[in-house]
Amino acid sequence: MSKPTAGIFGLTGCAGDQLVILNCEDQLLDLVALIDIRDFLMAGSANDTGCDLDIAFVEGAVMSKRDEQALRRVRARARTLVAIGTCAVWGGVAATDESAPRDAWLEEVYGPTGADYDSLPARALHEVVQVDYQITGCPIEKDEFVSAVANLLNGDAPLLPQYAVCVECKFRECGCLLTERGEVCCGPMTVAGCNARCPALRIPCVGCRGPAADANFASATAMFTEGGVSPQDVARKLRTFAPQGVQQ
Amino acid sequence: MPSAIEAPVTDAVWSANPYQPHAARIVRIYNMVENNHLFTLRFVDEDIGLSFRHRPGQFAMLSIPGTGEAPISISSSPSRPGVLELCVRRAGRVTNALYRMKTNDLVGLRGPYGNGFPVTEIEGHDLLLAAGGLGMAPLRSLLWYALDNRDRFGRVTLMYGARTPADMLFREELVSLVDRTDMNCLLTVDTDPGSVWKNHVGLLPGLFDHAEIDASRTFAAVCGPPVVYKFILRKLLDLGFRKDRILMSLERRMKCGVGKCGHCSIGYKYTCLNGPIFTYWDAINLPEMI
Amino acid sequence: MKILKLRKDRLDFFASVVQQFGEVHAPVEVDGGYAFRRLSRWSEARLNYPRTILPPKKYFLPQRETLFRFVPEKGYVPSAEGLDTRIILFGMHACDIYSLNILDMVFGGAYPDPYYQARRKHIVIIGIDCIPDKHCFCRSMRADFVDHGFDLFFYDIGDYYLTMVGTALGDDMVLATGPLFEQPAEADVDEYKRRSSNKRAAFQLEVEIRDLPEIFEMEYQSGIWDELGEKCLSCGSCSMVCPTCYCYDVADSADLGTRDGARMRIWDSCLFSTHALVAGGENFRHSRASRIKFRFYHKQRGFVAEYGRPSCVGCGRCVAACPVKIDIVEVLERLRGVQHAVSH
Amino acid sequence: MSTTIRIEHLARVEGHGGVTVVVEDGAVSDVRFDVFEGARLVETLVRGRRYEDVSQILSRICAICSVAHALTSIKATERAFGVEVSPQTKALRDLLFRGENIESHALHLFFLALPDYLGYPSAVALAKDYPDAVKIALRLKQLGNTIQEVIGGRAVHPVNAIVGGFGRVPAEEQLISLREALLAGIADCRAAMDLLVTLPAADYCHTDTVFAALDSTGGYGYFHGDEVTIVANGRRTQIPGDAYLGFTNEKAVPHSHAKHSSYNGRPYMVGALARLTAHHDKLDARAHEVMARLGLTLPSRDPMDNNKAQAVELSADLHLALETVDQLLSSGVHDEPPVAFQPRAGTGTAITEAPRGILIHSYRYDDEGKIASADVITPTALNAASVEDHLRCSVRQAGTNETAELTKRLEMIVRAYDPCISCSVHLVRRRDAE
Ligand SMILES: Cc1cc2nc3c(=O)[nH]c(=O)nc-3n(C[C@H](O)[C@H](O)[C@H](O)COP(=O)(O)OP(=O)(O)OC[C@H]3O[C@@H](n4cnc5c(N)ncnc54)[C@H](O)[C@@H]3O)c2cc1C
Ligand code: SF4
Ligand code: SF4
Ligand code: SF4
Repeated sequence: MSKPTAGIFGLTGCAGDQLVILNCEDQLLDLVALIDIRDFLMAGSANDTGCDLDIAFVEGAVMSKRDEQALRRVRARARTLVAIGTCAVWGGVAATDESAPRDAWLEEVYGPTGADYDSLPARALHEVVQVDYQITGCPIEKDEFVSAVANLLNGDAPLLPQYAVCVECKFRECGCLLTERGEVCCGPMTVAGCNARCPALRIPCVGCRGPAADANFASATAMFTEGGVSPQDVARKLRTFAPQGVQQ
Repeated sequence: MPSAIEAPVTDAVWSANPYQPHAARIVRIYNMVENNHLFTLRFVDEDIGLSFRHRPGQFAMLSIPGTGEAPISISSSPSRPGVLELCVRRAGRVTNALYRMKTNDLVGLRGPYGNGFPVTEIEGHDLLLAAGGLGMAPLRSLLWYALDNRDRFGRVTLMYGARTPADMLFREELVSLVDRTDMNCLLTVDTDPGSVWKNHVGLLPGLFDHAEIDASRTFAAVCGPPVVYKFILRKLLDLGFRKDRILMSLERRMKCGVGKCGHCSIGYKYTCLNGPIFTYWDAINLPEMI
Repeated sequence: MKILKLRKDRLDFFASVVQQFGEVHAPVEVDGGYAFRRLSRWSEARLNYPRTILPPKKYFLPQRETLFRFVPEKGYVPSAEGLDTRIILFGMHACDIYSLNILDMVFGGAYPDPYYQARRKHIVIIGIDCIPDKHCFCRSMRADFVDHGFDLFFYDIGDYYLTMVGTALGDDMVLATGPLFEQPAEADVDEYKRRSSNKRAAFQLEVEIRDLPEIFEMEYQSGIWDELGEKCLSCGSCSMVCPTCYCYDVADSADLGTRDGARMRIWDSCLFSTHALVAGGENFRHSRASRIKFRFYHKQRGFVAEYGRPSCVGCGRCVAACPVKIDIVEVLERLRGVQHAVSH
Repeated sequence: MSTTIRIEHLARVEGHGGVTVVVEDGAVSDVRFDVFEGARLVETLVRGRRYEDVSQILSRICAICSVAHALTSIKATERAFGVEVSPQTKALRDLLFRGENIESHALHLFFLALPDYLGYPSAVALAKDYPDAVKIALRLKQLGNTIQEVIGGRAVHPVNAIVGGFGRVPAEEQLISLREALLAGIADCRAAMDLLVTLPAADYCHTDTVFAALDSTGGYGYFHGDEVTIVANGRRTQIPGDAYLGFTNEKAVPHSHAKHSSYNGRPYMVGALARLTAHHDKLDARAHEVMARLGLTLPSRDPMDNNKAQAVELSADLHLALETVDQLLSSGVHDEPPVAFQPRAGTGTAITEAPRGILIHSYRYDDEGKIASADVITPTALNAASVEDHLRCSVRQAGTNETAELTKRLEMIVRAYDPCISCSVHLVRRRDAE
């Protein structure tokens, strides 16, 4: 059986998810032995930019016409398209404020030429093309990526948790930042998979992985406002990485 | 060491492990209906095959190595031992993986689990089997059990409805029963697009007009989608069936099959231990059952 | 039962002797809370803790556990990883021991769970007396006292621990200390009784559990459930910290590049919408209200029908852990239609 | 005759950029370093956000420099609030920065730049013929990541560093195993140097270059300190950080060159080579020995030397990180909470050295501790003018019209800068979608 072909692509983002792939130091050589990575601009210069792909991993949000075209091209080439990272899955930090006056901001940051930029409000991949699987995380977790690849190679859908960060926080028996310290921790609304990284360091979760399947934003907002945080600040906080999730 | 702890007891996970799947070989894959194939399996280890004795209505846990496990009813009758037949609908991870397998491939199987139909109680009575759509899968075992032990049952009636002839599970097999004189096999389809169907056309409850049923001496086994329950149950109650003689096979999420994982719990019953066959009286008592 | 006593200031010595029977694990402080951890020094142990974040069920039914390794040529090979480890849980409270006795029923029965059973046989339990705090209602749940399920149990009687010897192994531990343990005097027994009745009075919470199953049936349609459903975050904390919540998920994980892998079981919770979801999208407990109702119903009514008693031991963990302060005692009392009452 | 050399998509760099060079009669008539990143407007997005979220949001500007962004952000906030952190925190931050530098340099040197020198399209292709070298490189990269994980809680977008200190200080055992890893890393690095010294020369451009680097306090480092040293024609100038607008020319907007930074009208280079040029005297003899082995003489007139400078830093960082770990272990690590402080209105500017050069975060806070305005200036933006200058110079000096060869050289020069295009939040020249 010939090796499945794959491409790794980045739209507008921080390249963190591609970097995490390169950070799989222990598995990298196995990975390239198992899949034929034909198109990975960040890591190589001899890319086949037109071939069909069994799997395409796409990072970043769609933030320009150029991104949109690139994504459509990748979709047309790929049998399976996997969104990697919170930007690709939910829009990410750049999507946090959809009511932002973009034109004014562009001009403010880039000067008078800003207005001419090819710039669109951030969208997640699934808003533009059909996405087969989503691996969230800002950035994605190495383990989740590697096991998702293992599943995909077997022909199975990746198995990813849908429950909240609290579950893993309890697994690790960390002190609860909400009940014990009254902090604004987004753990109950945020999907697990990071092994409760932040609470384990006594740092409140900022929700970088996007919402858990059963997130109850209305109740969470009430909980935080009762704790003395202004509704506006709560809304901002909950929207930081995945504003779409809050709307749902 | 001054210790009263005995020697390693972890042997138990080797010898008496209820979660242990046993290798079984796919001996036949039969494409009955689109995305509803009949898989015939045989245990690799003959002893395990011999000791696997199920009752109609029981289920097994099917493992696809590396992918996962799912509960599947045993569609073959214990009266026809040697192989097990599973009628599997392609629904998700495990079943997709099964559909990728070929004859001679190995899967894992453990069981049988669940209460099954109370055959000894039913024996000596008439039997009515009513199935809609995919509900035929768990009833087929009971059907053949009754036919193979014909003398132990009174009147045997099967009512089975599918959307079209192409959607009918076990179609050839069941059509061949229509002419049998020792049972009443009533088959219907909602519509017959190809005009090839020689049996009834119309909704399932309509078949009651063609059946002779004496509620006082009959057990009914019902399985199908929620609408089937809705109409058939009403009909059966109208006919005067006792609530504890109406038997239903339920589906729940299941992870262990042996009453541990908690997923199939319905209030205070486990579908895997106390079910999957429940009576209508159970259903009235158990909230959220159907 | 064999009853002895141990001078409190000799507990350290006893602990040092006990080490030769296995790894000593006891509650230690973590970020203001407590957790059972392996001790590196006896001085880390905090025996007068209110409750640990996770109950000791994590030793018997680990958060994540490999049931089988899968290798294509060999099929599913059971994993015995860690099952033989001899662990001494030093300082378990009565309610937690009681919860294990409850789990014994679930993981025993017609299909005994060999993983749980192996650990149960290998893990030594040394119980210790406790003082109820504002979340404890184990007395109402009849779990403030255990008569079995431990190897040793220490009751505080002032300068001494009155020691119940529950098993032959417990007795071996006692004997291994030489003459450390003494015979209790009548005065010691009197002191035990006095403290026992003081403890009874120290409970700030009380719930009536008689006919609770019936009340659950009567209140099945109560508006309380919708109210709780709106509030619940579905975070699952209550299930994770509950000593008697045993729901688990099973999933196969695949190794990269082979069809090798592992079958894992992982704690699950009925508060998650995936709990009763079946293939094809049908969900028997789609609404949050139906899920939180199910948690209470299963514990206080369903379990009674299955196993003869509620599967709650009144440890108060779920109350302490719930970010939106959903309080089981309050819920039970509201179901009964009485106000939250504080006795004495 | 006019030729246009266009590199549509720069490969083996972070982010999306291209290069266009128009050559007319052997002279360069136009050079453009194009950036195609969508505009994320992160500086405006943090407006109104409370201080505790700012470093988390701004670290997302770039993954490879995420420690630099997060900690520079924290430094700016601490300046604004007047927070003074503990010596232990300072040491840990220093170490965290070094971890990022090790990872980033290992990635750049071996995975992005090295394939050019040896004529391979990627490190994966290279691994077939140089398996050991690639494994060593992977280990060095991993070591950098491990440091970031142990101190920062995550290799990309650290979470443990916060205003006032750390969420949880790493435990002694973690530092002890880090120590072992560093010792192994030092041996690995030595082996890697043996390969690097054999590489063919790649000098495609010689010209006077102006350099700018943070004058780090407490030795050769990347985080502490507030003054910038500029080296031009052998003259050194010190500029206080608060006056950063004076040398970044940030707000002057002559249309096409907006935000291309210059000092006294000349473009300047930031990054490893600039740091070494300005502050190699802070490094010990061992580092100078490495410099000598690699044939790096300062001041350099060749931008490709930035690769060598990274190699020198990589080696030095391993030793310096080990020193810091030893110092932490000997003083004993304390699980101290972050220092307490009161958010207040004010401004704070922080200058640090990201792996690819000077990074500036400057904030104004309102009295609720929320961002009123934020300004971020990244090394890639600072370098942009210098990159173009060097491209122009290399075409001039090339002595060839062979497009393929020229293209390769141009790519290598851009790559030598180790640009981080996601970082270039400010780069103005962007091309619209065709
Ligand atoms: C008693 C009984 C008898 C049955 N008989 C039959 C029968 O005869 N024929 C038939 O076709 N069907 C039968 N079913 C139904 C069958 O078991 C389901 O269709 C089954 O879910 C199919 O499994 P699947 O993996 O293909 O589907 P999926 O629902 O996709 O798989 C679900 C499984 O995938 C895993 N999974 C998916 N997503 C996640 C996630 N996010 N996190 C963790 N794990 C995840 C879980 O292990 C889960 O159990 C029966 C069910 C029961 C209870
Ligand atoms: S705890 Fe929250 S913020 Fe931290 S890594 Fe996990 S999801 Fe992201
Ligand atoms: S339900 Fe709550 S109080 Fe009862 S045993 Fe579980 S955690 Fe403890
Ligand atoms: S802890 Fe509270 S909020 Fe979380 S699932 Fe349980 S009841 Fe709901």
